[in-house]
Amino acid sequence: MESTDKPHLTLVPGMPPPITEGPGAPAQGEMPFALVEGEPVTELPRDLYIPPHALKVFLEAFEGPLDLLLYLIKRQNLNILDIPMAEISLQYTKYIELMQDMQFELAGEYLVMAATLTEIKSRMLLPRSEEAEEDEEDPRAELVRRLQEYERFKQAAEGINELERMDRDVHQASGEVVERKVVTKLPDVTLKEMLFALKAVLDRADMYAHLHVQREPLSVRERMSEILTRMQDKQFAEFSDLFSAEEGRMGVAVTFLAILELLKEALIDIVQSEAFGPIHVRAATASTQEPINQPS
Amino acid sequence: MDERQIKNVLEAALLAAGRPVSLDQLSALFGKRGAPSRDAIRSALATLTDDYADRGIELKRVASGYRIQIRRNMGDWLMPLWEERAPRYSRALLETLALVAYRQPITRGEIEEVRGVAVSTNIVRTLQERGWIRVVGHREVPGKPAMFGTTKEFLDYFGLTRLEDLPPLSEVRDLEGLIPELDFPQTLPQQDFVDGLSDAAEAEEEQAAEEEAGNGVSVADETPAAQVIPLQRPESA
Amino acid sequence: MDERQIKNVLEAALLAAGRPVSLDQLSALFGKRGAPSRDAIRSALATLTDDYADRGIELKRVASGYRIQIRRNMGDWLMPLWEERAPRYSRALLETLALVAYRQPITRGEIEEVRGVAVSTNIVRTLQERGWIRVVGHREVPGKPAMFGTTKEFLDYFGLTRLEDLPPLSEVRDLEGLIPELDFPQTLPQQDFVDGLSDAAEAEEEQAAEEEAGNGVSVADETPAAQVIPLQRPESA
Repeated sequence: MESTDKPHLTLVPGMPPPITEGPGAPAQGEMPFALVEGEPVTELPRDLYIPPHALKVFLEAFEGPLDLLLYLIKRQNLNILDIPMAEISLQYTKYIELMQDMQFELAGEYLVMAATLTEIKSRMLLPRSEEAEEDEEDPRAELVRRLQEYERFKQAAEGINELERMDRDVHQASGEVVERKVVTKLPDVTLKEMLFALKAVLDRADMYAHLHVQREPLSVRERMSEILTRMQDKQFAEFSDLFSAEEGRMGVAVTFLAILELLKEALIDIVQSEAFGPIHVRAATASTQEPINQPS
Repeated sequence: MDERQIKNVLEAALLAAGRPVSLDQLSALFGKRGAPSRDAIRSALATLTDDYADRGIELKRVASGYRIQIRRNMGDWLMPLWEERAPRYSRALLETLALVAYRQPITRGEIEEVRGVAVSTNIVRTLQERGWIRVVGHREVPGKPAMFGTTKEFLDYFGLTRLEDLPPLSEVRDLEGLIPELDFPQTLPQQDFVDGLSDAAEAEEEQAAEEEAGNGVSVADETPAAQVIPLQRPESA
Repeated sequence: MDERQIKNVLEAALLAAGRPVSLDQLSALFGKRGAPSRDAIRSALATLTDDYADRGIELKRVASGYRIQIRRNMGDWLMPLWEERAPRYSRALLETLALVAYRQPITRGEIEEVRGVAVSTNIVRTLQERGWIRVVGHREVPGKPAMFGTTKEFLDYFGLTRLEDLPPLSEVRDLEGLIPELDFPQTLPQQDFVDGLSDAAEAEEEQAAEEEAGNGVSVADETPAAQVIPLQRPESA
């Protein structure tokens, strides 16, 4: 199968790959296109006659009516552009009959093609006026177009089959990774998303008013958290240490409001062991609740 | 067959296998006639080991044979390869975070009271692991529940200098009205945010849309909000 | 960071990943500060390609990135390693695949029209399961049939960087002698390919490929394999 005018049949699907070793192996370049009763069939039949036992395998090798037609045309070394319709449709029909005799499960497409061929043949036989000839295209044109189009993709499929294919021709190289350090990328959140979530929850609960959330500015809330955190680190803090002069008047006010709020929520205790002594702040504990001097 | 060729076959075989290959198996690659001796194969393996000496891979002998493996000290470099993307945060988590931000210090029970549903331990743990909230104390009520507050990391992440930079609740309430001020894309209905939160693709599109729309206009969450939002201090009630 | 170090990281990463790794992903390995430029990475990849020149492995650029692979001509040597043979695909499947690749987006009906026979559901399913084709849309005709296109995995599997790397479709032989009035397109319109590349990422990769070509950096697939490995075929047993 070296010359291009021979049929383009590839291996019948499911057939074993070509035997390249051992006794009785066909010479290089001579690939069996089918195995019939164990014997490789390396040549396609030159004429219509096919040994009956080989017929089924032979016919199964075709991908449809276009494929069969291409084979018939090529086998006779015919120009695809100038198909002798009478001859080709005769041959085609004979194959169809063979298939039917074999009770080969024949796809409807084969019969449609047979009808098409007959129609083209009859149109070509009918005498036509010159006018008609100008208007009408060659009845073979559509068939030729389809055959050519099919042939292109048949070749393209062969081209794809020859591409360097993973796991067949090339293989992924990989080294073993003894220890994998998997990291998880954390999701991103935008401020908007959070605000809309908040709005949603507020709308839903509609507890906006009685929550009194906006009673204190957020800075006071933030300072409350800060003070509580300090209380966690050390049991006590000196009251005056909670204030920072650098924050200015506003900062001092915020801290003071935060302390008041914490006190009101019973989150801290304020203790003064002696009059005019240092005032200490500590995290509230139920057991050590003592009377406190609450600055006013 | 010279050593270079033997080495090439061995290297290809070990990299193709991606698992340990025994000396017998390596030897079998060369067929019977004219096959290199085992010593020749061992010698080629030794050369291969030297070839890899200052590389990120190494030839290692293990119980079941030889394998090419990635050097342990490459682990840190390769971490991005195994990076997994965590699923997006749920709406429940965002609501919890928002309530902690605005109402801190706040206990889980208090969050549940506002949200009307239980807050899963998972959500609280996720937020703590992310470093956005932390326990700031315990409320002196039975069970001594932990109170949560936001962290400096929370402020950093959202580009805020202080908590105060968050829009006041009154404005959150009227987010639609706030949109122009925040440079929110006008076209984006609020529903999209709330419902679409789980959809990563959508969020990405949003972001892309914002970047496109914002020819020089800063996006709210990327810029310290203090510059962007001319918020008034909330009126005291 | 000198080129040798960059090369070592890249080699280890490509072998550790065991799949193609994109330039972006490779770039991400180096973090942000002090990371080598993309050009430096490309240059290191080119050196790696040269390093492998007379070895049994090669650095190959495919659609989704770079991979280190065992050369085609090593196949015979390594045969004993493979427990099972790569699957053979039927002509029907390959023809269907070819039509999807060259004519995408294409419906099953359109494939059947060219092939002249019905396309079995099985074939379409197999191609989808292999991840070679996928539904890319639906044609606005009655029944809204699915249109198929090929995937990056398809390109990767067949060692291609982009669709244009497919062998060109044979030209339709001139019909003029027979039917002068018919105006057949002489070549497959280029749009067939370009339209298929709806994936923005793919387009980017392409651009990168072009840039690379412009840099005069050669990768494995541009090197004639013949020069490369002077290995003899294994003797038959």
